[in-house]
Amino acid sequence: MSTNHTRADLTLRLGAAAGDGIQSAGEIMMKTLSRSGAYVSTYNGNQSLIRGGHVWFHIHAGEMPVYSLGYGIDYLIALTQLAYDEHYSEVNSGGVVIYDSSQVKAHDFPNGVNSIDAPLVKTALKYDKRPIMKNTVALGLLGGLLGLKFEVIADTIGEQFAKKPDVQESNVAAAREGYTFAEQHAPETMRRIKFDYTVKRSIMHAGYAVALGAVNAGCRFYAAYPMSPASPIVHWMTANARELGIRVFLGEDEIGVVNATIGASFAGARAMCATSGGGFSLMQEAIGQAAMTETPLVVVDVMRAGPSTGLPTKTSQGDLNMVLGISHDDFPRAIIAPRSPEDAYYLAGRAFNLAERYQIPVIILLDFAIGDGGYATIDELDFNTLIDRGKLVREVTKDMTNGVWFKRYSLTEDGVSPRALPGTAGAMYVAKTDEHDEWGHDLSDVEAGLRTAIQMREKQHVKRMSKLKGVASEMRPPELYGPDKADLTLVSWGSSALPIREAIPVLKSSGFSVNSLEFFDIFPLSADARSMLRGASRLLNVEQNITAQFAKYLRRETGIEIKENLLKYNGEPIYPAEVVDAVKNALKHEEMKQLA
Amino acid sequence: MSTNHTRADLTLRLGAAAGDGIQSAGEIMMKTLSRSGAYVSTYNGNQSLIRGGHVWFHIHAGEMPVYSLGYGIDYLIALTQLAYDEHYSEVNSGGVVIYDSSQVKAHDFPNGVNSIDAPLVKTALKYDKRPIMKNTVALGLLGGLLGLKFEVIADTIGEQFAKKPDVQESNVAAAREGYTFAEQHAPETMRRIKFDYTVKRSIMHAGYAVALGAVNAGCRFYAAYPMSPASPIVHWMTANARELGIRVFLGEDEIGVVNATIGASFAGARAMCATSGGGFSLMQEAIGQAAMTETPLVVVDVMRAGPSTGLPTKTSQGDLNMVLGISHDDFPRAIIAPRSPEDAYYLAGRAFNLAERYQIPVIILLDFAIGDGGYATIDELDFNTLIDRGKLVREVTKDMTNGVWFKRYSLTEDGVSPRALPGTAGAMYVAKTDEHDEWGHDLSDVEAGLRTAIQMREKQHVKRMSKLKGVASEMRPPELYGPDKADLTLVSWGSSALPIREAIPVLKSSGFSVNSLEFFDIFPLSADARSMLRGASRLLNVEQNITAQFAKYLRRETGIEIKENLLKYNGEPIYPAEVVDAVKNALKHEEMKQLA
Amino acid sequence: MLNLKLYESDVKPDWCPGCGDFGVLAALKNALAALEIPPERVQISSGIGCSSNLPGYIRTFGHHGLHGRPVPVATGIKMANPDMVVIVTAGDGDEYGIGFNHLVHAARRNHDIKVIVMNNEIYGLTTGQLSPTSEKGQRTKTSPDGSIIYPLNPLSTLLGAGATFVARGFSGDPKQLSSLIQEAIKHRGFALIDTLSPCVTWHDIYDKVRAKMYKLEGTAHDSSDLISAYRLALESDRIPLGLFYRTEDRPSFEELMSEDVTSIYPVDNARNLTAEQIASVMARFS
Amino acid sequence: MLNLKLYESDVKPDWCPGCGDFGVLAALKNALAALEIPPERVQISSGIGCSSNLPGYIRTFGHHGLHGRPVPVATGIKMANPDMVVIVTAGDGDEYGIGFNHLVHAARRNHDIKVIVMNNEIYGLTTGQLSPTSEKGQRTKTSPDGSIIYPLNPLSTLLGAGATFVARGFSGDPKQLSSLIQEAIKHRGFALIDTLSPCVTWHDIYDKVRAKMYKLEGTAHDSSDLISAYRLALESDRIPLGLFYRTEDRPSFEELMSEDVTSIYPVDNARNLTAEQIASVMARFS
Ligand SMILES: Cc1ncc(C[n+]2csc(CCOP(=O)(O)OP(=O)(O)O)c2C)c(N)n1
Ligand SMILES: Cc1ncc(C[n+]2csc(CCOP(=O)(O)OP(=O)(O)O)c2C)c(N)n1
Ligand code: SF4
Ligand code: SF4
Ligand SMILES: [Mg+2]
Ligand SMILES: [Mg+2]
Repeated sequence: MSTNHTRADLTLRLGAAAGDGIQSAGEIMMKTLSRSGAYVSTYNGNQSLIRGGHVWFHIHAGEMPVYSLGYGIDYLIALTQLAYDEHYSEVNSGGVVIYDSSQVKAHDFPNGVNSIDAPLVKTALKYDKRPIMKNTVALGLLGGLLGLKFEVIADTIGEQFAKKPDVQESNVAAAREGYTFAEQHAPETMRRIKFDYTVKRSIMHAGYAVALGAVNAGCRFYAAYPMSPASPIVHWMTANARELGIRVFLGEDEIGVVNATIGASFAGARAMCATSGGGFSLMQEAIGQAAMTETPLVVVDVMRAGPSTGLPTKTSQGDLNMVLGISHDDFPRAIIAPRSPEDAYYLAGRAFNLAERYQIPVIILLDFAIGDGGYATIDELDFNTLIDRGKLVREVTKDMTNGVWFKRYSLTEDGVSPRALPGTAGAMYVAKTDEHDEWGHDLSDVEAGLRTAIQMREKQHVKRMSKLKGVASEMRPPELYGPDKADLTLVSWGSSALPIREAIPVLKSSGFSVNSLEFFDIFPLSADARSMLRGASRLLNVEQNITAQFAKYLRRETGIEIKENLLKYNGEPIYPAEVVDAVKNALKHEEMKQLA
Repeated sequence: MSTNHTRADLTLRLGAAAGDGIQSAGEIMMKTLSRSGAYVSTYNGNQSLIRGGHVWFHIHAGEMPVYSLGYGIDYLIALTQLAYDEHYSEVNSGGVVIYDSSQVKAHDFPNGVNSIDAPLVKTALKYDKRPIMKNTVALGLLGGLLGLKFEVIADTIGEQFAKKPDVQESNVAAAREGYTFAEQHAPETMRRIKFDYTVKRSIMHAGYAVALGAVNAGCRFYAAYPMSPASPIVHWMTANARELGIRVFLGEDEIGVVNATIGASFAGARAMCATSGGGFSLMQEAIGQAAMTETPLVVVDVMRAGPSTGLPTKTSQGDLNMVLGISHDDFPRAIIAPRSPEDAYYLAGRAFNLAERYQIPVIILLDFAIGDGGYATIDELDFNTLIDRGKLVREVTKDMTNGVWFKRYSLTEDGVSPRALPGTAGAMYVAKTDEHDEWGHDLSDVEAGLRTAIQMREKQHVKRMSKLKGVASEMRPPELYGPDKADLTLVSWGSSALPIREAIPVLKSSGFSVNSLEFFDIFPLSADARSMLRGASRLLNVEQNITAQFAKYLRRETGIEIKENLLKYNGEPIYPAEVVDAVKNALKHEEMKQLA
Repeated sequence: MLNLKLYESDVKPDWCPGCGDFGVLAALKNALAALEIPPERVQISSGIGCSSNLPGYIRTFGHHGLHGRPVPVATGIKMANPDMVVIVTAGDGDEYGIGFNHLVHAARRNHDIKVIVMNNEIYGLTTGQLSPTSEKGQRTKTSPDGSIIYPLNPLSTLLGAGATFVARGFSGDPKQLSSLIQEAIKHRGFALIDTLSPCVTWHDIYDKVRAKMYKLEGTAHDSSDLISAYRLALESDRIPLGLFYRTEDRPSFEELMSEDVTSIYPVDNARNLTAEQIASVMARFS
Repeated sequence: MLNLKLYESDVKPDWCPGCGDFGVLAALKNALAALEIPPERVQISSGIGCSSNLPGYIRTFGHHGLHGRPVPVATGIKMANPDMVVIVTAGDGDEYGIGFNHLVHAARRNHDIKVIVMNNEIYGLTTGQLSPTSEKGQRTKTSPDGSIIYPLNPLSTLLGAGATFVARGFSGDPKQLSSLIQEAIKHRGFALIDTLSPCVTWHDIYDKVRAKMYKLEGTAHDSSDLISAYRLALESDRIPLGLFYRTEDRPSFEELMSEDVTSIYPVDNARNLTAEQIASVMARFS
C-alpha cells in the first residue's frame, strides 16, 4: 500500500506474540512521541487470549492532529515470523521493516521498502536469561530511526517500570543499545516528522475519557462486571476510587450491576455503569425500569464485533438497533455516540445532565476502536463543566404532598416531575414500575381498566414520552467536516468519523470534493439533521456493521434512503484508504455513467 | 354507544369484583353460546390482583364469524355498583341491564335501554351461606333472555363443576331459577340471534393455539417461567405433559428457560419457550447465542402494556422495536405476528419449520388481547401439517469431517450448513458463540486479526445473514381483507386486524369504501409488501403503541411514510367503533378539504 | 416507640382477606416504630409479586421495581446513602427463584440491608405456580399431578453462603416477627428473615405451619453456632421459628467501603473535580 | 479403558504454559476413557472464560455458549436426550458469579449433569479481576488496594442447597481428579467438582494449594454425613481434597421426569399428534 499524501505524519506498527510485551512497548513509544510534541492516534490489534497468538500495536503520529490509523506502515517492527508475514505487504514505499534474522525469515520485500536486520534477541539476552527485552531493544532502535531524544525514551521506560526498579535500569540500557544501532544503520530515506519538546498534550482512549468526564460531572457511584472492551473503565474507576471518592460496586452479573446503579441514582448519586453488548442485553429489562420509575441513568455500551460472544477484542458499530429497541414497549431515552476520546469526555458529562434533566436513561455508545483499542491525543480539557441536576426538590412544600405521599409523578407540561431523594423529610414516595398515578399508586391492580385509570395511564404514558421533545431540542445536528459544499457527502456516526477525517484531505489532493456529516447525538434525532442530509448532493454512508443500521435508522426517521454504503464488519477498524477507495469508486462510477 | 349495523350478532358483558367468579361464568356462557351454534369472540377485562377490584368478561356472539368485541353492549350484567357505573353508558339502545337493586343502585339509564332488577343475591343465598352463586343465577337469567336451551347451560355448568360434585347440582338449580325469572321478566324488544344446535365448533385463545400448533408440529420440550399473559401456555403444557409426552422445564428465571430451550433444541428436540416483554428482555443475550451457534429456536412473546412492569393484564403491541433489535450486532431472525388463534396455531408449526430450515431464532409475537384475554371460535384445524427439519444429518459421510470434527459451519450457497445431533457417531463438533471457522474453531483467540481469520469472519457473518434471503422468500405478503380497491386502506399487524374486520362492513354500510392489509409475517418483510402498500390510494395505520412502531418499520424498509395513524396505548383493546370513527374522521376531513 | 400512624399509607392493601402478608406489614411497622426510625430514613425495596406490593402500604421511601431485583437496587441505595435504613420485602419467587443469586452475593459481601422474604411456597400474583420452596408433590398450576422437584432450602443455603444473620419468622406471629426485624436492623450487615406468610388463595400453609412450628427462644439453641444453625435449618419434621444464626464478627460492606474510599462526600452533592484531583489524574494521561 | 486418542482434538489449547486447566483436561479425558464412554455419547457445555475454552480441546460434542449459562444449556440437552453423558466445564466467575443461580437450582432439582468448575479465584480471560472466590485482601485489577469483599464458599453453599454430590479436586493431581470425575459420572444426579486450577498469569495459587492441601481418602471423613461435609467445607486453614458428600437417596430429575411423562418418544423424531391425542385435546376446546 502506498497512498501518497503530503501530511507530515508517519505510521508505526509493532507486531509480536501476546505476552511479548508489545502493548507495553507500543505505549512507551506512543508516550514518547506525544512528549516529543507529536499528535498520536493508536490501535491495539489484540486477541481474546492471554499468551501466544499474534498481537500488534499501531501508532499514527503527526505534526498536525491525526485521527485514525493513517496510511499503510512506515515503520514495521516484526518480532515474530507471523508478524512479518501478516504486515510486510502493507509497508509503504520508503518505509522500513525492522526484524531479527535469527527469528524471522524475511522472504519478500515490496518495492522501495528498506529493511533493518537487527540483533534484537542477541542484545536482549545480555540483560536477561530469556530474551524478554527484545521489544525494548526494538523500541530504542525505532526511537533512533525516528530521531527522538533518547532521554525522553529513557524517562518513559523508567516510568513504565517504576514499580520494578530491578529491571528499570536494564531496560533503559537495552533500549540504548537499540538506539545506537539505529544511528549506525539508519537507511538514507525515511519518512520523518519534526518534534517539539516544549508542548504538553494528554493522551487517552475513550474508555478512560468517558470515566473522567463522568467523574468530573460528579459521578461518584460506578458499577461493573468485567467485559471487554469495557473493562478499562472499571480498572480506572477502582484505581481512582480512593483518591476521588468513588464507590464501586462489583456485581455478581450485569443485572445486579445496572440495578445497583439505578438504586444509587434513585438515592441521589450520579451513577453510571458500563458493559459491552452481551452484558447490555442483560441490562435491558432494568433500563426499562429506570425509564418507568423516571430514575436518571447513564449506561455505556462499548461495542465489539458480534453477534453473541463474537470477537471480544475486535471493533464494531453493531449495537444501534439494540439500543433503539431496548426492552419492551415505548419509553424515552437518549442515545449518544462520541466520535473520539474528547467527545467521550464532554458527552459523558452532558449525559448526566440529560439523564437528570429528563429523568431518563441515556446510553453512550463507544466502540473498541476508540474505547479500548486506541489512545489519541486530546486538546486541553475544560474541567469547569456544567452540572445540572434538573428538578431536584431539596425541601418539600405543601403543594407537593397530600400529607402522606410526595407527588412524585405529577403531570407537568414538559413531562418532567420534580424529584426528591430518600432521606428528604416529608418526601416519601414509592418509585413504581407498574403503571401509576401522580402519587405513585398502582394503576395495575384495583384500578386497572377503570375509566379513570385508563385515562391516567394515557396521561402518564404521554407524559413520559413527551420528554423526548425536550431532549430532541437539546440534540445537536451532525457536525460538518470539510468544505461546506461538496460533490459527495459522507455520513457517519460515532468513531467512523475519524478515518473519514483522514480521507478527506487525501481525496481533495486527488481532486475529489468531499465533506462529511458526523453524527454523535443519535436519538432523538436533531430536527436539523433531515435538512442537512437533504442539502447534500449525494450521500455515502460509512459504518461498521453488515446491515447499515444507521442508514436504516435515518430512513426510518427522515425518509431519506442512502443507497451507497461503505460497510465494514470484519472486526478490523476502518482505514482511511478504504474510505478513499469507496469515494473514488463511487465518483468514478458516476463519471462513467455521465459519459455513457 | 349505539352504532347500528345489520349483522346478526350480539354483545354481552359481565362485570363484578375479582373472586366473584365472573371469568368462570363468562366462560360457561361463551361455551354455551358456542355449543348453540354461535360464533364467539371474548375479552377478559381483568386486573393484576387476586381478589377485589373490578373485572369484566365480554362476549361477542354471532350467526356469522365475529372477530373482536363488536359494538357496545347488548346485555350487561352488573353484579357490583362499580360494574354498573363503569359500563352502563356503553349499553346499546334496545339493550338490557341486569342488576340486583339490593346491591346496585341504578342511578341512570341511557335512552332506550331496558333494565331488569333481579333478586340475584337472595336467590343465591338459598344455596349457600355466602351469595357466591349470584353469578350462576345471573347466568341462567341471561340464558333465558337469550332464548338458549337450558339443557345446554346445565351441561356446561355441570362440566365446569365436574371436580366439585357437591356444588354441581346446586349451581344448576340456581341457574334454573335465573332462567325461569327471565322467562317471566324478559323485555319486549331485545337483540337476539338464531341458534343451531347441530354444529360443533372449537374455541380457544391464541396462547393455547400456539401451544397446540407447536406440539402438533413435534415440539416436545417446553420451558417457562410464569409471566402474564404468557402463563396459559405453560399451564396447558404441564396439564398435557403426561398425555402428550412433553418435557417441561420450569426454570429459575427466563435466562435459564431460554438457555435450556436452546440446549434441548441443540440436542434435537423441537423446543419452545414463551414469556412476556420483561422476561423477553432477559432472554435476548441467549437469542443472539442461538443465532450464532445456528441452533433453531422458537420464542413466543405475549405482549402486555409497558414499559417495565406496566399493566400486566392489559394489552399492547409495543414490543416490535425490541424484537427488531434483539441483543447486539446483526444476526438473522424471523418475526411473526399471528392475528388470531387460528393464525397462532398454523404459524407456530410454520415457525418450527423456519427455525429448523434456516437454523435461526423465530419470534412469535402475540398480545394479551388474543393471547390470554380472549377466546374465539376457530375453524376446524388441520392436524396433518408439514414437519420439515431442514438439513439434519443422520449419518455422517466422509466429506463432512476431517476425521476429528464434523464440519458444522460449512460455507454453503444458501447459508445453511448441515447440522448433526449429539449422539450421532462421528459428528462431534463444538457449537460456538465466538466467531468461528467452518469446523467450529475459534477465530477470536490465536487467529483473531490474522488475514485468514478476518476473511473467514467475513464469510461466516455473510453466510449467517444470507439466510435472510431464503427466509424472505418464504415470508407472506399482507392479506387483503375487504374489497380489492378502496378509497382508504387500513394497515395493521397481528391482532389489530380483528377490530378492523368488524369495522369494514359497518363503514361500507355508511358508504365508505375501505379495505385492510393485514400483516402477519413481519420480518423479513415480504418482497410484495412494498408494491401492495404503494398500490393503495391512501393509508391509515392501526396499531397498539404510542410511537407507531410498525409504521416506522415500514418506512425504514420501504420508504413509505404512513401519515395517518390510529394509535391506542392505554391497555384496552381496540374497539371496532374506534376504527369506524378514525376512518370517518379521515375521510370526512378529506371531503372537507376537497370542498374547500 | 413512635406513633404507628406515622407509617400509615392511604392505600388499602390489595391482598386477599386473610393473606399472611398483612401480618408482615404490621410487624414491620411495629419494628420501625419501636426502633423510633422516622419514615424518611427508611427505604423499602421490593420486586414483583403480591408480597412485593408492600411498599405502597407503608409510608416510607419505596422502590417497587422488577421481579427478582430488589436486592441490588437496595444495595445501590445503601452504598450511595448509608444513612438510610434499607429493607427488602419480597416473595419466595422473587428472592429464592429469579433473584437468588443477588441475595447470595449480597449476603457474602455482607451489605447492610435487611431482607424479609414473604415465603408462601407459591407464586401468588401469577395465580399459583410452583415456586422454589414448593414442596415435592405439591399440586399447582404448573404441577397439576404433583411436583417432582425438590424444594430449595433458603436457610441452609444462605448459611452456607456466609450470611451473618439468618432467621425465620411467621406472619401469624407478628410480635416475634417484629422483634426479629428489630434485631435484623440493629445487626451489623446483611440479614435474612425467611418469613412464612401463607397464601390463603393458592396454597394455604397456615395449618401446616401451626402444626409443626416451635420457637427457638428458650430452647438450648446457640445462635452463634453455625453448625448448630445449619442442623436446625435442615429440620423438616418441625418448623423452628426465631433467630438461627448471627455473627457480628464481620464488618459490613459499607463500613469497609467507607474506610477504603477516603474522600467520600455526600453523593447528592455532585460537583467538578478539584484542581488537585485534576492535576493528579491528568499526570497519568501525559 | 478406551484409547485416549479417541478424545484428541486437532486444536492446541490457547492456555498459558503452566495453566492449571491443562491438568483438568487431562483428567477429564482419562475419566471418559476409563469409563469407556465413546466420544459421541459425551456432551460438554461451557461458558466463556479461559477454562470454558476446554470443549474445543477434547473431541466430544461441545457447546461453547454464553458466560454463566452452560448449566441450563446442559440441563436442556440432558432432558432432551438422557442418553448423553452431560458435563459442564467452566470457571469460577462463570459458575459462582454470573451463573450461580442456575447451578444452585440445577443442584436442588438434581439434574443429571456433572459440573467441573475450574476455580482459579480470578477472572482469567478478562485479564485478572476479582472473582467470587477471590480472597479478602487479594490484589487484582479491580481491587488494586486489596479486596474488601468476603469470598463465596461454593461447597458449603451447594451443600446447603441440597446438592447430592459435592467434591473438591486439584488440577495438580489429575489422577485424583479423574477418579472424582468418574465417581461423579456414575452418580445418580447432579455433581459438583470444585477444582482448584491455578492461573499462573494473574493469580498463581499453586503454592498456597500445595501448602494447605490434604486428601480426604483415608481420613475418617464419612462422605454420607452432610453435617460433617459441611464442617469440612468451612475449613480454611487447610484445603481438603476429595469427595465431601454424596447421597444416592434422591432420584435424578430425569429419572422422575421419565416416570412422570408417560409417552416420551425420542425427541428428534418430531411428528404430528395421533388421532387419539387430537380427539382428547380438542374435546377440551369445545
Ligand atoms: C422477569 C419477570 N418474570 C416474570 C414475572 C411475572 N411474575 C410476577 S410476580 C411473579 C411471582 C410471584 O411470586 P412471589 O415472588 O413468590 O410473590 P407472591 O406473589 O407469592 O407474594 C412472577 C413470576 C415478572 N414480573 N418479571
Ligand atoms: C454477559 C457477559 N459478561 C461478561 C463477559 C466477559 N467475560 C468473559 S470471561 C469472564 C470471566 C472469566 O472468569 P472465569 O469464569 O473465572 O474463567 P477463567 O477465565 O478464570 O477460566 C468475563 C467476565 C461475558 N463474556 N459475558
Ligand atoms: S393470592 Fe395469596 S399471596 Fe396473593 S394476596 Fe392472595 S393470599 Fe396473598
Ligand atoms: S490467564 Fe490464567 S487461567 Fe487464563 S490461560 Fe493463562 S494461566 Fe490459564
Ligand atoms: Mg410467593
Ligand atoms: Mg476464573
